[in-house]
Amino acid sequence: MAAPRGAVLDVGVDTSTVAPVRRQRRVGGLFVASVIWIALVALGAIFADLLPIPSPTDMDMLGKRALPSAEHWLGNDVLGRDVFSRLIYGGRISLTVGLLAPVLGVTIGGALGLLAGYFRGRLETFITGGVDVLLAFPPLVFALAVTAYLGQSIANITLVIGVLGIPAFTRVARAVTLSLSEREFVTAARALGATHSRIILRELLPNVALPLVAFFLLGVAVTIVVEGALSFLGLGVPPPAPSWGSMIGEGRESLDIAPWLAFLPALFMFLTVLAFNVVGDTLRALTDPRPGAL
Amino acid sequence: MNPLLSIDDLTVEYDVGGKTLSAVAGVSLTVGKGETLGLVGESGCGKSTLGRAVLQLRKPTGGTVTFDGTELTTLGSEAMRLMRRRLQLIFQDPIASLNPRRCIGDIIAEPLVIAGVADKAERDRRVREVMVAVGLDPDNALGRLPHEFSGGQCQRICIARALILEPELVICDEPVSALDVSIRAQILNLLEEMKRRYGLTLLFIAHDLAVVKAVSDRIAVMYLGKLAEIGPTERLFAQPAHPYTALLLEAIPVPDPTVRPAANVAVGEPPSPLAPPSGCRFRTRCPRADAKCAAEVPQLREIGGGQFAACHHPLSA
Amino acid sequence: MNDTPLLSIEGVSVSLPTPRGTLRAVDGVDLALPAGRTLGVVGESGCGKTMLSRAILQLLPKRAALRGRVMFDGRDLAALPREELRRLRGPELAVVFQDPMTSLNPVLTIGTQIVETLQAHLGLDTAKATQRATELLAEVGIPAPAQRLRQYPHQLSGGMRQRVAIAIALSCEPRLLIADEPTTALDVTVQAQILDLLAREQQRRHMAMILITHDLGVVAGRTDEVAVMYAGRVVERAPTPRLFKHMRMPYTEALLAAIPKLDSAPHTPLPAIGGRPPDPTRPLPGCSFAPRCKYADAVCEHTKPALDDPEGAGALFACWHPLT
Amino acid sequence: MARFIGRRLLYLLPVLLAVTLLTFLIASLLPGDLAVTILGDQATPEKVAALRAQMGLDLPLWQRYLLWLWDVLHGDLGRSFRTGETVLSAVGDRLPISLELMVMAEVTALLIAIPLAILCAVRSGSATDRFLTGLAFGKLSLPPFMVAILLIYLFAVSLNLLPATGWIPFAEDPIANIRSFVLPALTLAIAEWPVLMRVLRSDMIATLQEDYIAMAKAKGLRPARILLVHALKPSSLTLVTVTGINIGRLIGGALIVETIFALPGIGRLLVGAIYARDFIILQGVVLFVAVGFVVVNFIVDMLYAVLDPRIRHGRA
Repeated sequence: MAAPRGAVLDVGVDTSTVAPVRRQRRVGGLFVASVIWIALVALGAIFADLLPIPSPTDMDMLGKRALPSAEHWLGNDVLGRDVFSRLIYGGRISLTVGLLAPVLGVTIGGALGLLAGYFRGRLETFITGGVDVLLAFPPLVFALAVTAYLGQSIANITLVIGVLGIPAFTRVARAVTLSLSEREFVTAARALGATHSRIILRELLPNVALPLVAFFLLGVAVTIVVEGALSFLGLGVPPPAPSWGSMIGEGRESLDIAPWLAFLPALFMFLTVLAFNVVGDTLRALTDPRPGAL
Repeated sequence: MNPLLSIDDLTVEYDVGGKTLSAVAGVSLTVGKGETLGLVGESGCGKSTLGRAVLQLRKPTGGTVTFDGTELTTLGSEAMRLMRRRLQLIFQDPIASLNPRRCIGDIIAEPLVIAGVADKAERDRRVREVMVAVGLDPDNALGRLPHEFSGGQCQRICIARALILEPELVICDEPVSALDVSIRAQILNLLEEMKRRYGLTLLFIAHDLAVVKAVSDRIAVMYLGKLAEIGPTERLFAQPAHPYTALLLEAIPVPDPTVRPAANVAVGEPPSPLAPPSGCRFRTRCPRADAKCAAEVPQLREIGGGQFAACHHPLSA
Repeated sequence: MNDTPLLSIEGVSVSLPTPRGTLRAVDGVDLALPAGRTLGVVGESGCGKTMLSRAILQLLPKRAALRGRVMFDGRDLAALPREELRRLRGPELAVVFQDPMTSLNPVLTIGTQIVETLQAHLGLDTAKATQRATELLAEVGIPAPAQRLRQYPHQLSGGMRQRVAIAIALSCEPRLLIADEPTTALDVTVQAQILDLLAREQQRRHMAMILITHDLGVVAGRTDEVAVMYAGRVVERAPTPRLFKHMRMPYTEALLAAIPKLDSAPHTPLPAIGGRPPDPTRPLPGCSFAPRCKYADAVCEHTKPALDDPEGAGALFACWHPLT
Repeated sequence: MARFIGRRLLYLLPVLLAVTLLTFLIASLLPGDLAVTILGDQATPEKVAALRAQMGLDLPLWQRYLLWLWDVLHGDLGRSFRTGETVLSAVGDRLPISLELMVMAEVTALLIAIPLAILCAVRSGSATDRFLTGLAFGKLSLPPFMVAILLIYLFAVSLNLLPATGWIPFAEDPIANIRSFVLPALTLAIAEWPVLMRVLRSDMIATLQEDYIAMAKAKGLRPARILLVHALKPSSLTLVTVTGINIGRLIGGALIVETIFALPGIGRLLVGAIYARDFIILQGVVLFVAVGFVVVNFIVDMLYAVLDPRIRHGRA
């Protein structure tokens, strides 16, 4: 080969950056509507006691299945209790259980998954084994059985559904950690002499956290449904506390004469679950671990 | 030359579905202070595993790794952690070796934080210094995330991170394989420049003989976990002693149409490392193989001029 | 052989919508390939060579927009009805992809994957097709072909897999074979074998072949003509010996110079090309190589040079300041 | 393949053992004295103590577990202290009903999901795809008990086409038997298809972008063959797994649906046992369902290996 006459000699500097890729955040109207709905339900649940609505447990024996009026905005139920008020207070139970149970799942499950995925070996076998055992119980069967023994209360239901959520969060956290651990930045951190805790907290956690948060929101939706199913069967929150599930269950009895008594709480529950699903799914799509994101 | 790193009879084994895979099967070599040793071989020959075993990122199953008089395989985990600032690693995939959620300034400063440099201003100063050295503009790049950079730039960032503690030995594991030809030359030149500037010793792992030749003082050729040949670069290229080295050299496509590609240079493919051939591991593909090659494992012996080959029937010059 | 080329690509452009704007992957490419000849297409990643091959095969992603004509044996492939195109694929046009691990279906046996091709086009019964498949595997140098038919791709080595992919491509005796980086995923010793096999079969069957690669070394000894691509355009095209002997485009020269040479001494600084290819979503008004070219001036920055053959010697280049 | 089955079996045993332990622990550790429950609050302490001794409740926990496990391994899951019926015969009577319901539901769900998923994947991004994925997504937020209410309202209350509750044995009146299953099975199928469709659709879209699909097109294969042989088979791997995992959801759904539609299946047995605080039946049913679920998932794993030769040959 002749001398590289025309070639440009090494400039050795490469300072420009690619124009930053701002991924379009396609958060459409549905996302905004979902956030607004969740906010409304949450505000109602928090300030239910301050709202100018009748008590959810006061029975108006003369106004059974009353139609909407100025006093009872959405009418009364079979026992003459104010439906609107019960819906607001029902949101309190759905959100309490719906938010607290996945918190239990995400902290314990997330931590277990992270540790299993990072340390591998015996610890991983042990954790995944435990998860498999817990997964061997169909969730609703497990929840029913345990609440039957423990006794029905919000705390127990939250605890049971929370424990049931652990395997799912463990799996997600472990899967994400495993795929991250294969990427070289984790090896790089080890080669730099970073301690295990530093690698877990600084390198892995920020990458695992976002998918987990997205999954958490989907977990909220699932929890609300499970709580609803338990209450629907009359095995959830004990009466007379209003829960959407038990309202649907009670409404079922008069489906032929007053179908709205079942459909109104069903609609509330559907919208809330849908809203959490929409928000969670949007977040999941945004945080999809696309390496490099180019 | 005074060896900075010496590897003696190093063995690394994995467990693959109940079988034992010897990724590195008894390799001995030394790297002198200030030297660049090129380590070449095809995929699966164990060259990357060797690099990681030197850094104790994968625990060797046998043999020793001595760095500047300290035996690393028996070092406690805390002592090894402290030793790591003197030994650095650069990876093949520069984008994957940067945490996608941390900014460049943080990533390059990380070794300083781990090493306990508490003074933020001091860290900033050194980060800027090393960034300029590798050809990055600190003002532009510090606060950005890795995905905003190209592969070549990410490799510069990785080099900056590896150099900020001014290590003595840097292991480069296929540092240019993922890069395009035009970018590859920039990075190779940069590594040469950094070696001069920081007085580095390099273990340069690659599959491309031409790339290795451009930067190495000596070259070691690996085949199926064993060292086939090691010697000074010029000598090894001029007169390869091991038939495998000769095969590798012949197989490289030359960008010159007047050179007819040698027809049928290579036969077959490397056998599975799970079931390596007896005796010389290359014998199943070697034109010179005979009964002795199947029976006896050839030992590394000097051919002359610092060139060693593990072959019963070395090619003569 | 008559004068009309087997394949002629006329003004082909491919654009893809991306979050950052329209990406012009291929930008007005003209190429012609007579029957039985080999063309090398060389370029770095992102230069559009793979998109060009997909455009020829009509295998572009759904969102991609193709402009221009891809004339194969007098028919425009882009305008052909689906069923007619399907009949052409296999007996007329065939392809070998980069990574045989991903281009062979992991859940189907090798036998199924060859036999189905034979049956789709040649109407052979199962026994005859199996017989033919065994012969094909033997032809591409696979030992014990009858047993291999029952195996799955993951049970074969990388080189063997690529041989299977080549056997599939050759099964219906195509007139044009497109090999898209056929050896990039393979080791260097296996690469030589696969390139030899492709060259041998190309000559034996008198196929036309397009060999796409990023490695100038791969095309040097094995093609009749070479086209060099940069930023979606062909920037230089010439008969292979002439291109390597007398290249006109500074990019081609710089690319060749940047390859580490076996015959230069260790620690020789490489003549690297500074900077990097332009962002394909932000096309430059002038020559795409201008920002990295030492000969570039104001003209290069403002006006795109056309791919021309000013000397009429069959050596085309797109440059305002060609090397002499 | 034999090795693969062997390895999975080796894993199955400890899981099954852990399942029995957990079932036992739930029933034993949780508050409430079984003897008191059986005898009622008014029982004298002596009578309670006697029953405890008779039931072995005064033994240490591990002994009780081993005794119980021994019985279980011999097919004795205990008997209801209310009706005297053994758990095994109670389960045996109700199992066919639950199985019929779940099979009908799952088959219907797959019949809806698979064609829709293929359609969406082939036309990904089109209006059809967006509508169907949107529908499936919305449906995910509608749990079975709401679907049941809607269906009852529509088909039983408003249109009066199908029975809302009740069950007639197949032997008595086959048509009435099927009719009594239509709404419950439909409820479950409606709950299941979106999950299955979403999984298959996204896998199928990913598969359609694989090189081997481009290769299949380049080979000039017919579109139907590409879709059904080259794309569907590798895409159905996750679908099979999800179908297996979802049997847990399906069992939960069946439990609710059986209660709503008054089908005398396993789910209703379980819920009835809870209402009646019949803890022996409860424990037996939970164990039975959990073990059944583990075994079904084991079979699904095997099916996975049949579909994916890479797993079969032990290289994941």
